Amino acid sequence: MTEDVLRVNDLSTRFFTTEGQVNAVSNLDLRIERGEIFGIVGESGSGKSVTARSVMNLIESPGEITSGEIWYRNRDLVEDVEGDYPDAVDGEFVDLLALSDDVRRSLRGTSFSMIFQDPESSFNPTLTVGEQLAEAVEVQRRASANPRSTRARTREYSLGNYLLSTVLPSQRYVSEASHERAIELLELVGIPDPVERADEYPHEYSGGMLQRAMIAQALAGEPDLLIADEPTTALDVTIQAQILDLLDELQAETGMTILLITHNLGVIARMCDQVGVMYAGEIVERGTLEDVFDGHVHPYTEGLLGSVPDLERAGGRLQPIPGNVPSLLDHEMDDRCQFADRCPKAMEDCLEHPPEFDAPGSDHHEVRCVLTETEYDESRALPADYFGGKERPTADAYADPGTDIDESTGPGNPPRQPVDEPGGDRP
Amino acid sequence: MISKRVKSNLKQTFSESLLPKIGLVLLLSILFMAMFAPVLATHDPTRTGHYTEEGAEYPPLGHEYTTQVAADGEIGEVTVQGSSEHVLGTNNVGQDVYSRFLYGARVSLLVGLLGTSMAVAIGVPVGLVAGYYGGRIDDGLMRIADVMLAFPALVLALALIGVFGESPFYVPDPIVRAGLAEGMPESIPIPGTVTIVVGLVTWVWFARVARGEALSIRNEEYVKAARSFGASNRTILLKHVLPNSLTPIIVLATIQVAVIILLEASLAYLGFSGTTLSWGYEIERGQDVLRTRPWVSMLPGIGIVLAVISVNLLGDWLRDALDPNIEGEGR
Amino acid sequence: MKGANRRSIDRRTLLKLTGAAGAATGIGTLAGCLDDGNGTGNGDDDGNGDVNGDVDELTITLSQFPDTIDPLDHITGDYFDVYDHIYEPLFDFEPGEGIFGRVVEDWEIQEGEGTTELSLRDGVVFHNGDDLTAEDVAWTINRTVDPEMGVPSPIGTFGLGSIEGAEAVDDTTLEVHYGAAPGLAEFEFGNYARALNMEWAIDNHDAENEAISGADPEDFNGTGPYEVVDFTSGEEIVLERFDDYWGDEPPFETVRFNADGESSGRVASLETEETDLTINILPEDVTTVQNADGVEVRQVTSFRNIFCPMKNTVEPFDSQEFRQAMNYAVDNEEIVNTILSGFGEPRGQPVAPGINGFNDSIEPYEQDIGTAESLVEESGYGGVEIELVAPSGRYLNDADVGETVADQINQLDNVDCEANIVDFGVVSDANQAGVEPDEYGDTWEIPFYLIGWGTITGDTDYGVQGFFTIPDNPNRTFHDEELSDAILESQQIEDPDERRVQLEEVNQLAHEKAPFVFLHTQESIYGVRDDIQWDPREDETVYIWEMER
Amino acid sequence: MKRKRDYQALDSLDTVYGYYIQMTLGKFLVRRILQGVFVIWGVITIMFGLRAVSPGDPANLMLAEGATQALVEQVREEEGLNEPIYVQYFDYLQGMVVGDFGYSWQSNREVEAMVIERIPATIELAVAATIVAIVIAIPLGVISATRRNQPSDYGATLFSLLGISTPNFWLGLMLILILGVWAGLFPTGRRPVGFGPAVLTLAQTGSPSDIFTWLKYIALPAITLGTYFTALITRLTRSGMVDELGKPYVTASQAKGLPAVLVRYKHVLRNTMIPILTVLGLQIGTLMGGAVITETVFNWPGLGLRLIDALDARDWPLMQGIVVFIAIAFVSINIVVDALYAYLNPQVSDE
Repeated sequence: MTEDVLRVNDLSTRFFTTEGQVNAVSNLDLRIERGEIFGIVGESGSGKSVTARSVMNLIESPGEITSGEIWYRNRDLVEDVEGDYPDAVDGEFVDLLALSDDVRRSLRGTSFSMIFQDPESSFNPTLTVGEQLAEAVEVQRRASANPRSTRARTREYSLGNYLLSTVLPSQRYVSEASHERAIELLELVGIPDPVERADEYPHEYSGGMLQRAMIAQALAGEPDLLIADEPTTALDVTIQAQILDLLDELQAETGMTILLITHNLGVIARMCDQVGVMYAGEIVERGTLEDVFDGHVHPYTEGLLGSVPDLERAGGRLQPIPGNVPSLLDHEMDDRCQFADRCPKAMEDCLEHPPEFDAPGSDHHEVRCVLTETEYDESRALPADYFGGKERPTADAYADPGTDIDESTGPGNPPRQPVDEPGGDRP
Repeated sequence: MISKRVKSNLKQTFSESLLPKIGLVLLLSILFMAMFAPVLATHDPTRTGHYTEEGAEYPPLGHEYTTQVAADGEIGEVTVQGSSEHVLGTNNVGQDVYSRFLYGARVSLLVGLLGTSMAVAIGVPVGLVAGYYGGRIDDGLMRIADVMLAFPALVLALALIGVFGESPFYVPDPIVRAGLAEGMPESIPIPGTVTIVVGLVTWVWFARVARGEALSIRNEEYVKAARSFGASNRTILLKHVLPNSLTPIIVLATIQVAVIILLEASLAYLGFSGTTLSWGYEIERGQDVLRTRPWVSMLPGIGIVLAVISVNLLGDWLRDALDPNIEGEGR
Repeated sequence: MKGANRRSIDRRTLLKLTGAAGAATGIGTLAGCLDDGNGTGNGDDDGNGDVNGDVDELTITLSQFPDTIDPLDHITGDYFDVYDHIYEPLFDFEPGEGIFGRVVEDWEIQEGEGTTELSLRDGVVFHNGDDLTAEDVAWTINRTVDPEMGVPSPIGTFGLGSIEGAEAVDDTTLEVHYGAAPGLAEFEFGNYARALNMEWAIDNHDAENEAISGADPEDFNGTGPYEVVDFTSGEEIVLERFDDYWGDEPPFETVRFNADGESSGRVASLETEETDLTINILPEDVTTVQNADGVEVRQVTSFRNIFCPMKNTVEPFDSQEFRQAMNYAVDNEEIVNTILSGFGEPRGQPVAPGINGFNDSIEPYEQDIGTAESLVEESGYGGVEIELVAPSGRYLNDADVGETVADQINQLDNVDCEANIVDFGVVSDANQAGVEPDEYGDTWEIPFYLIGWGTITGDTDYGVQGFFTIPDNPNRTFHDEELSDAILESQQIEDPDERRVQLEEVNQLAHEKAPFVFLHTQESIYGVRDDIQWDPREDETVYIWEMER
Repeated sequence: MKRKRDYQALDSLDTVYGYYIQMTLGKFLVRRILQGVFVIWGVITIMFGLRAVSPGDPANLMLAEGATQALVEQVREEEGLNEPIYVQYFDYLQGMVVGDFGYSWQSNREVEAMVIERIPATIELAVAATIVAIVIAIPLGVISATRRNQPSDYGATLFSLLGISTPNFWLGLMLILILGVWAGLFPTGRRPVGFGPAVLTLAQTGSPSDIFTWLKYIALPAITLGTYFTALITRLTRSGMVDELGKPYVTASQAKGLPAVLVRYKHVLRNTMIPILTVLGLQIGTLMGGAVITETVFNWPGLGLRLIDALDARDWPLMQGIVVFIAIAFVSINIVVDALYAYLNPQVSDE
């Protein structure tokens, strides 16, 4: 009975910054089945969040989706857009990238919704939590009131309406019913005293509570796909577990699909059915949880796993993999395996960009590494200093102190070459 | 205290954007103009009496205008032409508009720079001491600052000038002294009271910024460390607090130069300057003849706008480059 | 008290009068024609209704709006322009001709007694209906000259400087007492005597102790041909014909006064037909007026001289050669022709033509750089640096004149001169600071400044006494026994012809001793609707009853 | 260490509000009002001090120039000028407290009356200028921030750069020359009718002509005074919006499908305007300074023009009255702004 809810083909997202073109996501393929939890894991700056935002259509200038297709299965949507966008429809699927921004915007909240890493900054500090949840509910209510017109969903609310709403209570965007629903949602995610809490401001909530509220907000629209972008990173370990439990429960109850983005393998291990490992804007290995954890092929996956001492400890953080975080600047990228400069098993073959190989394990197990089909051969290994000054790690030496991985994420923050910070100067 | 990062930031923001380049070119041109005014000027800017044969002022070259003159109780009409001798015409007292434009730049820039220096000299020490020591000293300063803020700068300046009078002081002209120009005034008048007064009404901004910096720097680890080594407050203030507060002070100082140029012009316009060789005064003079001889007040106004724009552009650039914490371009 | 008062009094008159015709201060009071919501909408579209052919209304724009409503608490020309229509003068004064009866029908000098008897006309009534009595007039004169009574009046202290007091003899007769030659006293009360309603003023305004103040029409009560119907402080005053006026009906039913400190603003009002007559037009605005439809410029050489006093107790001005050199350095002719576009006459003595005692034979100093430079050398002050302080916005292009004078002096090889443009207040302080460093204030250190003086009584005494006499005159600007004695002598000469000759001598002496850099007599320039028949007066006063339409 | 600095406001919120954060709104306001009283006392004291050290004998100035020594003595006695300076100071302060600002030396009128009658004109001008600024600046700032690096953004940036760099007296003159004299569109000065009387006329007679007259006359002064603020608010709105748009909650709002209008105006603009509000509160002083100039250029009968008149005549009581009034206005407006800030920003007023 499983069916794909989302198919991403050959997706590339680029940022055109003053320093040059940043290839945040390159030729990415993805397939998410209804009702499953799909995890994407990778270091910071590997393009996880950009992938999520590409799906949500939240990429803003100077970013741009330069190629690819995002096929979304939704019969109602097919009916709605068939007339206007015949080319975008294929059976029960619609190619989101072929639709207008307005239509895509109308899918947010109702078809896709998203929860973010930092709940405290993801709420508007000057509006009550209840108000913000109610807004999300209202989006859904209006959408279902006009199920057949995506246009009406987005265009009915104008600046004029907004200005009127500041004077006339009857013109307010958020209705009383939506407020009530917001309280129900708060209750659903386990917030005590939801009636009172709804009238409080974000800074009056604890981090864990806010993350619950954010989950409630994401659920308001009963979306087909919930994207959780590092949902627990900013939280305490104990709270992390609670939030994951909550997500788990909700998923079990509603059977919704979740795209979970994290750099925490413990989270992946605990939550996911399918996993994609991202590196430098590409998915380098994907498959079922077992494929990736037990039958992994890519040295990068191995590095990630090897750097987690104890998978059972969900709070354990990724230990750094030696070497520099790859630059995603187009002019600094070679057409090769992007991991080769940090790979202990890099060979001459790696100087060509590898395709996705079918790997052993489940049907879905695919790996972007020559090792899938070729054994490592030391005679063809690249010399240690092949990629310039810094010494490449050898197969058994992972300990390289002094390398720090930038923990910040976000599409607006393309990774830069680390700059020397002279002491004594304050940022 | 200019680190590599700051330098590269300066360079980067400068090369990325057109605006700081325009600002720099403008400012350099005005500085050049001001510096070499005696060489570039065609006439002594204070020399009166350049009138046409009919006794009328010259319009700019290529223009003509008609005016009335009285003789023996009869009013007659004369039409006069511009002359290449006075390309931008002459003003109400028959002075060369172009030459005065050049000299006006000197007064604007000098008052801007000296007034800002004065404000820095008062405001920064007061602010640093208040912020560093905190407590009553700080409370006292903040209350004084509140009082100062309740005066519109212009109004306070007017009141102060009312008290101190408007004495110009005369600065020898180095270019003329060096023999590079002939027939030009040996010294130029700088509105002395105005310079002091603009410093007195704007120091409070520097005090506030310096205080804010000192307040946060005093809690820095390296200050604590220095204190634990037994460094005196004085040493800490001079060696740690001051150098580390410089960035915002420099940015503020740049922007204040623009503010003070405008303030000086406003005071001169209202007739409180002490020198007539000021763009602001020239605009006031031109106001009487706005309808018939608009050129008298147009050019100095453009001068003020360009000078202020150039400083503002550079200020914006410095702010963006030195102080990436505050919002601006990029990010 | 006459003697002491009188002298310093003239000092004050001097300063007040300097303001009389000056184009107000740099930034004058606002003019407006606020129409208190009675719906006539006197906007820019229809002006004040004059344009609609309403020939019975006149609007006059002054350069300064009266800031006090007590008719005795000022000595400012613009104020007289308004208040003379409400509180009419007792006499008609004709420049160059003398005084003629008005409210006073007849007057007689009581020889040797320092007294003149005035007989009032019958049937003169105040706007509130009270009859005018001799007691009103006597009380008003006493209130004017007695600083203890009511408000210390500049008109009294200075305009009526030699008048000691007055008393009513009967209902229509009063005696005025004075302490100088009758001719001089006649000039004074002929110009400055007015009548207030004693009972009204005391009952309503405690006028024996305070200035009359307020902002309502009822706060005005005179015998003039117009009464006040609307008053907006600082903006507008509206007068209407007084029905019970004793004399001829004045030419307009309604008269509005407003003010604008900028000549260009006054001209704009004239152009847009918001006003019918405006005073103190600058030469550069003459073109605009001439080019506008339906309005024209009218001008007359005034009694106002512009000059630069040099205090001879301060170096280098203690040298007569140096002072003369300054006069030779300046080209009066050029200043008049360029800065004033011809609206003035070069002058070489303290007073203007038409003034009693004006000396026809004195020519202005001709510019002569060579003579000037050698005189400076003779004085021993070669290479000196001086500063000329000039006001802005008080006289016709005063700052420009000052700057030009300074520059012309600066052209001498052996003198450096800079102009410093200041507020009129600074100049007037300098002018009253006296010649002794410690005598009067601390601004005596401005020894060289530009100022103007309107000899509006038409007599040389008024133009020289305050500047040059020594005894009891701490405000003098020049300390010279010979000149002082010559003036004092003239004050006691009763025979008019003899006195005139002595005054001409005073002017000659002043020319030679060069206490001033003599500049010019300026013209009064008015902008007027061309259908108004009216000739401007030399004494700068505007009388509506002299107009016709 | 992240410290926000805003050099346009020259004062960041942390220095102004840092030490209030721990207080409740009530306490906060009480403290603010006490500070306001202190500030006004400071202004009064400074003005008194300036008058005391200013050259020239007050009695002389009071009497018009050149009064006799006897008269001067008399006035000195009457006015208490022979008292020790501290007695004079306390008398003066006492007068101020009971609302007695003294009498104008020039016109003998009560200073309060002379101040009050000029307030409407200045308020009309300030409000008109503010309306001009807000109506133009906020949309311009929003457009500029949301279309960054596009022609409309460059246009807005250029405009705001010119706006904050142009001296308003010159701008006023150029407007007079171009729109008034050459194009003949607007009158070049004066205020023939006030807003109040104009509305009264409308109410009584139904004729809007006075309102039109008023509009026509206030147009150029309002533009002149408003330009700097338009430019400033455009700048602040743009940079504030850019900053705010980069915040995660914006993405979150978008992600939940909120219409762009709501994201932009209900969320972002609202949060942008809260700090701008305090900046504008501090700029009231600049507004008053600008009003002095603008009223001078356009002969607009407001407080500023009266201040210049008082200054020219060195009419100290009037000068002091006007300056103190301006200070009171400044302080009150800032207290209101602070209260508004606390009200709009839940983080400030909370424990």
